[in-house]
Amino acid sequence: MSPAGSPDLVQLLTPEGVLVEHHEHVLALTDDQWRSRYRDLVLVRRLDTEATALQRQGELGLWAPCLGQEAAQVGAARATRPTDRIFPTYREHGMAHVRGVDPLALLALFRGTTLGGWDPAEHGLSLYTIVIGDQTLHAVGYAMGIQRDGTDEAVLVCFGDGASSQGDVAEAFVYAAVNDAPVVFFCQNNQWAISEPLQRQTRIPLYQRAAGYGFPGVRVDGNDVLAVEAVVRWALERARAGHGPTLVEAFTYRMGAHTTSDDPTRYRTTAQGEAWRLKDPIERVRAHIARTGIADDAFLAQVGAEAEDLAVAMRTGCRALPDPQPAAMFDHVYATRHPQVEREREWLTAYLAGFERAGG
Amino acid sequence: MSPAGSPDLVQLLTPEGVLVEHHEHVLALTDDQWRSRYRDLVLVRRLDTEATALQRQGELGLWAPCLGQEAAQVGAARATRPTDRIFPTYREHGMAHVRGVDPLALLALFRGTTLGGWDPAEHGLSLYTIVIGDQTLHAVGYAMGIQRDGTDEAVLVCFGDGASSQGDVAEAFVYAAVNDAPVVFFCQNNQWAISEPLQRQTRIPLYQRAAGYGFPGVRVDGNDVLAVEAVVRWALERARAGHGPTLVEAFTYRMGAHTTSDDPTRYRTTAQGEAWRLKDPIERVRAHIARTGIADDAFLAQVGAEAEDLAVAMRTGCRALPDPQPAAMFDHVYATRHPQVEREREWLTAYLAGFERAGG
Amino acid sequence: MSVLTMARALGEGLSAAMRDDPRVLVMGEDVGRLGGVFRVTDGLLAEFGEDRVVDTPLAESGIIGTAVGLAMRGYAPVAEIQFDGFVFPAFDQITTQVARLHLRSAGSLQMRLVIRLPTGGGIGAVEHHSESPEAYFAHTPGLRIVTPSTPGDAFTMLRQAIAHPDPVLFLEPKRRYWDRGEVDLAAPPGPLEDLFRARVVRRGTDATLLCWGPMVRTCLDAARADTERDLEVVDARSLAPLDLPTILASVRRTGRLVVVHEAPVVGGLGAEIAATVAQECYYELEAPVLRVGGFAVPYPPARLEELYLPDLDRILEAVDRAMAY
Amino acid sequence: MSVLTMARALGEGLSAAMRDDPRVLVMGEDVGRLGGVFRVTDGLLAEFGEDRVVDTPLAESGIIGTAVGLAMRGYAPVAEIQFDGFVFPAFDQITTQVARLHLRSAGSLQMRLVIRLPTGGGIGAVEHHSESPEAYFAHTPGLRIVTPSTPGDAFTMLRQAIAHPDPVLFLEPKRRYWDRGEVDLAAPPGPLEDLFRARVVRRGTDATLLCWGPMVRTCLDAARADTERDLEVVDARSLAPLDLPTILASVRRTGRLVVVHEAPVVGGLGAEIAATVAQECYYELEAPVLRVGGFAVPYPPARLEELYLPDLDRILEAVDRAMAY
Ligand SMILES: Cc1ncc(C[n+]2csc(CCOP(=O)(O)OP(=O)(O)O)c2C)c(N)n1
Ligand SMILES: Cc1ncc(C[n+]2csc(CCOP(=O)(O)OP(=O)(O)O)c2C)c(N)n1
Ligand SMILES: [Mg+2]
Ligand SMILES: [Mg+2]
Repeated sequence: MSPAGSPDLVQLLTPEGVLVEHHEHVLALTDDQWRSRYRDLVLVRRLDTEATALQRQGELGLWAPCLGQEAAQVGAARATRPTDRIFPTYREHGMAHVRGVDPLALLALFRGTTLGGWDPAEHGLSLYTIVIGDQTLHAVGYAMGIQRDGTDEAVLVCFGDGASSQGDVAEAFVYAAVNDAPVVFFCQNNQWAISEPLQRQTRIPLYQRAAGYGFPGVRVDGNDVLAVEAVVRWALERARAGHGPTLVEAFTYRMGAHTTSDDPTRYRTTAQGEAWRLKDPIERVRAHIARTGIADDAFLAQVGAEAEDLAVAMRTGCRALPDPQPAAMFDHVYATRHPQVEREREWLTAYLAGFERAGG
Repeated sequence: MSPAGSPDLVQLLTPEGVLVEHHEHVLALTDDQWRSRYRDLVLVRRLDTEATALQRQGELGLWAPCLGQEAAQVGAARATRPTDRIFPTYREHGMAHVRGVDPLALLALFRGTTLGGWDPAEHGLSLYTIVIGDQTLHAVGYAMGIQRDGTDEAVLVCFGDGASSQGDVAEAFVYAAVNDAPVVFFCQNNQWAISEPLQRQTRIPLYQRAAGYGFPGVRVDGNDVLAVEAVVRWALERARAGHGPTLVEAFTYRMGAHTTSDDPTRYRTTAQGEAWRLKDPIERVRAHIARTGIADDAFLAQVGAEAEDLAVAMRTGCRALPDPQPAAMFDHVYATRHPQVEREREWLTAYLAGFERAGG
Repeated sequence: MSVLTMARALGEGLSAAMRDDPRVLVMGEDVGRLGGVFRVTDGLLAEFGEDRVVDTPLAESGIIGTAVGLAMRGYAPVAEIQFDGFVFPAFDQITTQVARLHLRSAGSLQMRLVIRLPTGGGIGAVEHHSESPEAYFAHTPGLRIVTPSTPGDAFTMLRQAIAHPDPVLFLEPKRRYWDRGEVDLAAPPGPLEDLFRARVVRRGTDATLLCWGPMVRTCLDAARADTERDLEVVDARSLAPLDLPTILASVRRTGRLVVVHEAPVVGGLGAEIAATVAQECYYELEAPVLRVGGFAVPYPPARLEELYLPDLDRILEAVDRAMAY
Repeated sequence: MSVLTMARALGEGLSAAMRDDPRVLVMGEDVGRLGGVFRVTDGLLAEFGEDRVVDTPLAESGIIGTAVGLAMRGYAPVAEIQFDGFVFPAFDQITTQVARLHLRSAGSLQMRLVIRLPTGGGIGAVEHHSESPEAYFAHTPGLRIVTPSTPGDAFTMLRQAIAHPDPVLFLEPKRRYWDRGEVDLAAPPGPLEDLFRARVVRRGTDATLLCWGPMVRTCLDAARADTERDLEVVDARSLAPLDLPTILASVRRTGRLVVVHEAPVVGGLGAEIAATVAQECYYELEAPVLRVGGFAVPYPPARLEELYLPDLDRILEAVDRAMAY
């Protein structure tokens, strides 16, 4: 697989924080935008490490860290318009942040107090989808709806390198291609599907998969927030212009464990992680904005403080998350009355009341 | 879609029966082989038209004609070694012929007296598979078995243009590619999936799908038995040599209805069929072997007579096909004793005996 | 009143629903140009155009998965799976997504989606074209499942299913597609709750035959053929939820129940009905609930299907047994 | 005798089977290098190498579909699906191919294939990691389904399942993976018919609790906790086929049956058992067969799972009801 820096990889900001030109993809951010991206990245990382810590403390059942993938997620989400719909996997905390989802909603999901957590329409962000690949078809269907509505919205759908092997993802490619659906397939190739390296899923770079379906595929440095934003923006514009789907492969690395249940020392070397640490998505932005004077120490400190506040709010909020009411499991299974659900709800309510009477 | 004659199509024998050269694919047949291919094609067509007639006469529940696809099927099957395993769809009567399956076994399947009809190991031909795409994964798994056995066998698996959209087929590509499995994916693109034209399944020529998975794809004139045999032979040798899968797209046309239940006048013009009739797979071979003196009139007449004998045998044999015994539905559901099956078998036997007693 | 085949009644139901509501789309393999392999969607493409009548790629998970996305966007897709035996590639999308997105989103995502599935045997077909997979779906919370037995019900129930905010699996008894019956094309769809009501289609006193879809006609024939017993026939119509009040009331009247379906008896929906009735009517039942259905083997080759499927004799044999208690 | 966790006992069962028979392969996501997310396959890659311990691409239909091809070639693949909720993408391959190829080929194709599936809840997981889909498969003729409840059974039953010529769905009660128990690693697998025998794990006289997998321990605990009634507990072990002789004999002894499983009661395997027992023990039953199981809603978020899953109280409440007849 081609390493970062190779010719088929779009990079606009080097790991050292130096802007470089690309013959095709260009994006100039304003100073405000640079500061905003930096802030996004720092907050997302803090959110993620705090959630990992909360899991360690027993407050969450599980957490799927996005450590190392912040630039891919922030860049792609910032490339969208608020009216564009994003379909995440289960690891796009960076996108949830950009789309204004309360971190507590993410915590609630991984704590096990909800199966969802937010209103997709309110945030333009679908719910996390755990069955690998399923959301890619939803995204294409949603995009087909956009076509019928005749608006200029577009769809961004996330999946992983492992997910690229799922039949549903291939079917999503087919449906998107033949319908010219306004959708961007955003693959975060973080090199691993739990313990399986990319080589278990493909012989060739993943972005080339798109060629088999007749639409463009681009590999972008997934640790380069600028390049990701540039390429995804371009792909979204193609979609809006009626040219149909694009595959964007964000070449990145899962710096953490697959989830907090995972032990990566069983299957990968620390050397690989060390190499990737040098390509950290936040460091290069910090270097760039510090060196160019876009940000001063006060700004950096202020973002740091904001991140700490976020962490505190998460800690407090998480511990205070209420368990759902017992009967809540019967809510919303159907949109309308359902006798079986009512019978069981009544039974459980009466049954639990029996204990209270017995106990009280 | 590129028409026959375009540069990305491998053709070795023109519709006019003229041999042409290809820069990459070469195959010289002996005179015996030419006569054998001609005989195959004629017998397969006769088999197919006779089965269609038998369905019209009410002897079969259904028939899926291979009319127009004889060269694709005969060429591909003749490219295999007897030890190679072929995985068909439900339309590869030409391959069944080459592999020595009794036509009555095919009739039995479509008459509804069996769910299978032959022993896959005996003929090196898997059973017909009706759920679109499923067999592609079986083929890859079988090829993985060959790898483990360390033999030089290879696998040929058939699917259609419509099937190319199925998730299972994409997964088969993935599994074959990452395992370098010795398998040739043989897609008969007959331009239609029942009523849906190729454009409902793909934006680009189907052979290009392979590029997305990192293995070669070749489009061959599916009505040219020589070119098909040449390309499939080459692909099988690649497989044997450890280079893994190849996709061969046989560009052809379903001259008949999808099945005898179908009415193609509802969805396609006769003009398209007329154009393809000029590319008939048998005519060009007849022209070639007649003009070059490989075959004389006596040979052609003898093959014609053999075809008529086959038709007669099919007619007689079909009508004589016995209905299965009632209790046969319980046979082979499991390889070993199963109490539920035994209970129901006993019940049905006793129940039916009751009628006999009552009636007799 | 018009006299229509069930296939035509379904087609009329679809076009009525599409006329009533521009969000309704029809999608599936061969539903457009061809009008469906059973011609149910015949004429829809001409009337509503390609945006609303979609010939999809040949991929069932894709049909259902994109239908989910369209539903998320506020459309009301009616997705056809061509035959019962081809619903399984879409099983994941149906069970983990269609059935759960309303719940997962705490009601913020609408999953107004109908899956039309021709089911059942008796048409002399090859493998995978004669199956009755209702029990799989009835064990999948979040879905509703209905099935008509007459052209009139087909027309009305399909419109109600399309109008319903929950995902509905709509099973079409394919061997009854050519049955004719009266259809009131001018009637409004009526209250949606009616979709989930069973119907006593024949009154009787000695035993109840509970059935649905293709078996309703068979059970009615059996009841009429039985000159010794007075059999009640109940058309379940809704398989999830079951209309227990109607079913239990019938059993309480007759004291005996025979459930008839085409799917294998073992693990079939008849088991759920028998288990529930045995509990609810413990004191009223005069015989155990008996089940008549397919054997616990894969659907046999066509030449054996008449023996596999419940028929008059098999049904009445079970009634004999029930009466013998 | 060694004392092992169930997870380890399963691992030992796998390596014993692989040592016994070079045709046995293990395949699935993360089964190699990682040793499986539950470490069941830990050590196998080192011992048997990459040809026999295959880390597959992330595609379940592909896992089962290629396993079918390997079985056709004479191998005996043991395919792992990582979690219950991810078996559905493979549903088509399992129901239309695995379950039928022996039949379709009139016995000429061997379908010696085991599908290992960790099932059930109680581990505080996110969605799709706590399901009990056994009823879907029990309604699919051609499959055999077994599930152990102890490390000892896990070791033996897995070896028997692998040795068996039919395809076997092997359900592993994941919340019991860490339970310890005695395992005789030196014992031969024993007769394959034993795989399909239920076992009376506690004798009792007042009522029978029938359960399997994760619920066996729960039922035993309930029986022990019940100081008023003398409860018999039967571990079904085989869900397809059911060991009816053992089950019916128990019910005939006690006169009362409560079936306990984690899957939703509606349409669950308990329905089949209740329907059959109600018919077979019509004169012996002193109360209707009662069922305790999950509610007819998708598995709830982890913080509600204790309420969703049957526990001692829910089981004994059902016993109360059964005794009240
Ligand atoms: C259909 C399905 N199979 C298996 C799993 C279990 N699983 C969860 S994440 C994962 C690996 C995913 O890898 P990738 O797509 O690369 O995404 P990443 O986790 O690296 O972000 C697996 C196998 C699942 N969630 N869904
Ligand atoms: C999974 C599945 N879906 C639908 C069908 C119904 N069906 C049978 S053949 C067919 C079209 C197949 O087209 P193609 O793959 O091009 O093969 P061809 O029939 O043209 O040889 C369809 C939709 C099926 N058999 N299996
Ligand atoms: Mg990954
Ligand atoms: Mg075709």
